[in-house]
Amino acid sequence: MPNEWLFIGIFLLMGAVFPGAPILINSLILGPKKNNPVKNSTYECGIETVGDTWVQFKVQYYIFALVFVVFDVETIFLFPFAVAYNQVSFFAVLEVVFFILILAGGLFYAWRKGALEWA
Amino acid sequence: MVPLSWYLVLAAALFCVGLYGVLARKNAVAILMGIELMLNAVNINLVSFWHYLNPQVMAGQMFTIIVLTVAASEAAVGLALIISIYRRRNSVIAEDMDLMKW
Amino acid sequence: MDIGQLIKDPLGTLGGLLTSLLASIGLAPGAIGVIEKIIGVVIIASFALVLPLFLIWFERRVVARMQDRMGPNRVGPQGLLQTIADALKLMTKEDITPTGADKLVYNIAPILSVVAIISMWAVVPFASNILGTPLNVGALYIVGVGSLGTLAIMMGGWASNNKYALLGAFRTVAQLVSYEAPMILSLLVPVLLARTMDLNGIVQAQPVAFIVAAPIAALIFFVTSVAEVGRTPFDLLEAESEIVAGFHIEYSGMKFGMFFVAEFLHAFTVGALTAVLFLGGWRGWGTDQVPLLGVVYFMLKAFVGYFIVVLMRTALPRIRIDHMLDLNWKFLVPTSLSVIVVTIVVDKLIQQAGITNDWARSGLLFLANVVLALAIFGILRRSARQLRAFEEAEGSGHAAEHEPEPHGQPAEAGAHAAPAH
Amino acid sequence: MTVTVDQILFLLSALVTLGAAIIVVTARNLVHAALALIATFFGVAILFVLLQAGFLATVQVVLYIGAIAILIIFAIMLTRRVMQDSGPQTNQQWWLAALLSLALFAALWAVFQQVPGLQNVTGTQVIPNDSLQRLGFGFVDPNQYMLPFELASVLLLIALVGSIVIAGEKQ
Repeated sequence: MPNEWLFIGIFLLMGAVFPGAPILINSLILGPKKNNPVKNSTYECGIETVGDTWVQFKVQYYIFALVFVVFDVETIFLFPFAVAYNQVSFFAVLEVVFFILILAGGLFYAWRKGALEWA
Repeated sequence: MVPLSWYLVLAAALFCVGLYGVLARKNAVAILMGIELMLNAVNINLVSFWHYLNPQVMAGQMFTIIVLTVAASEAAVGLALIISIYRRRNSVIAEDMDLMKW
Repeated sequence: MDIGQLIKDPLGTLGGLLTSLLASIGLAPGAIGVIEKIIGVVIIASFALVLPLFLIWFERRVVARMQDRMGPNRVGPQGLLQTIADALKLMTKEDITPTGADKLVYNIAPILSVVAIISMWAVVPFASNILGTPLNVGALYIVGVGSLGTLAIMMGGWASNNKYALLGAFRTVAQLVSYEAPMILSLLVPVLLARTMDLNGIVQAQPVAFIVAAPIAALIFFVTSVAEVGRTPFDLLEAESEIVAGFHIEYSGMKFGMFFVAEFLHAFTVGALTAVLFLGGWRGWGTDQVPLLGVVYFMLKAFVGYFIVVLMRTALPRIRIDHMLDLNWKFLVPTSLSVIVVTIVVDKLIQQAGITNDWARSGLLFLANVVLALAIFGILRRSARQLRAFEEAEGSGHAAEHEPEPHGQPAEAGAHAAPAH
Repeated sequence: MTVTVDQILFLLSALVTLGAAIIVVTARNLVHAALALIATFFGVAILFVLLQAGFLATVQVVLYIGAIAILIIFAIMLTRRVMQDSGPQTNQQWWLAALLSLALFAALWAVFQQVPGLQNVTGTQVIPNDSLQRLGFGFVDPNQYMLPFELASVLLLIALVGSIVIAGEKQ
């Protein structure tokens, strides 16, 4: 396994230890532990919470995530191309422009269709 | 060194777990998650064959990226279908979607 | 040991010293490598975690000055120790877990949010030979660990079992996910110009800082990164007047503190990444002789970026959610797509024409950017005119039906939006 | 037989991947299943790193964890009451499904035993340093993968248009 990734792996592990330690010190050693049902109840504007934690979400949230996923995948294709940019021909550049234009068409369709409106 | 067969066995196991999820789960979203597991198993296979057999040819990685694209498209359309059905029939249970049955 | 050698290559010299020291104890070379990596990780990670202590003080002072106040000035010289006092206070607070919360997810979320930001520093080059690790996919790695932060917010909001938290988390994720699209696209431009994803390689490819060759991409990257942090004007996730505090409403004590630390560190990381990608990172006068100077240049550039983020926070009001999404999908994404198209075509033409001078190449790309910017302004002006004509024709009859404009409206966001039916 | 560091790392990440995958298909709470799915994706990313496909590992994190998992969680929240999931999450044929999966695994195992010399394939191949450049070049080279590359964009366009039509319809 390459060395750089070993470093990243150690970094992720240590990155979890560093913020974890103060949290543990706080909750196990220094912090007071005086629970009562009212303190532990979920926050509301002063009255008791009614019903379960379920809010009817707009389908809009999903649409935005969807358009994002499509553009994310597109960019994944472009990153290796950017690295290989020196070796590719002008024809290849036109191919990539075509690739981007097809997806820009998708964005334009979503826009016209009103899928990008919040309200 | 890790031999190729270890990766293949792992991918086979992951695929079977995903298959179980697809066949046994009631919730349509959970079925979709099972499909994602199966696609990941395929990706493990592709990348390990690339690594062990001929790393000079990038076909394995190339295929993996195409599989990722398909997975993303499939998740997008599949979940859109599930949301649409939920809004019409108020259910995400796969067995309830039986309009085409007679 | 030679002092000159130490100044020239501090990491290599000290590393070599350490290696020989550990080898003399009789450790295997593999174990030595791992130990050295752990030491490096601890140094970078603790630097990244101590930094917010200073940043929070700095930001409070700057914000206070902008608002004609004094800011914290009691604890220590100029109030420098204020943050440490605050941290100590947070340490002694009670740690409350709300009833019905999903314990495991609830506790992982604050840690994950810090991990996501700290891990970005693993690939940031401080100087030509002082950096965590030269990862050949560095730029994409930044995006990847950044998306872990989105996940942390989602987990925290869901696990709290609170309506406000869930609502805030959803808004946040919608915002972060939306702004990630133009961020990745604009990140592609420096990668294109440098032909590498390694951040140190990107810095080395900037004899002329990329902000000259790609000003639009730099601007988009900066704005979208600020939106990713969730700072004012993009602080819809916290929107205290609407959803109380958003996803971290149920968190107390150090767990809340960790979300706080993550936000401030992220704000500085935005400055650092902008410095690396567009401002030439550690490049500066005399870094060839004394690479250590690069750290100074890099930190200065990063601080300029951070200072602008702080000024934006004080000066701008919160943007409305539909404007925020319009700005993203109808302006930033199309613009960054066209920047990529222009950059790949023009840069290839420059390469085919055989122009190798850095300044000539940057100048030509700059010209292309100017032309693109003029075209975009033209389109914006035309659609703004159409919108005004549409509103005048429509608005005279039933003006009362129109939503009132929010005060301090972000003009550029709404102006070009196509009229909704 | 000595166990090398590589093998330990492989076994650990395989354990994470498979364990999380089993949680995905058995968890009663769908959000837990989605979070376990993310853990599976992460495990697969570690496996990609072990296979020296660093780019794919990063892509796995960016795309699967950063995008597809978020999409799935959104869909769960849109279609389901959040905190509790009542009743069994499996249908009546779950034992049949389990049997079938085990049978498939056994069959694959048997196939692996049949392949001669599979045990001896170890990573002796040299991984090229410029694999990223090769990949990027292959994408746009007409003699290599230009067609899949352009088809991918068409596929994405169709997925985008289709899901907007399906999900965005007014009730």
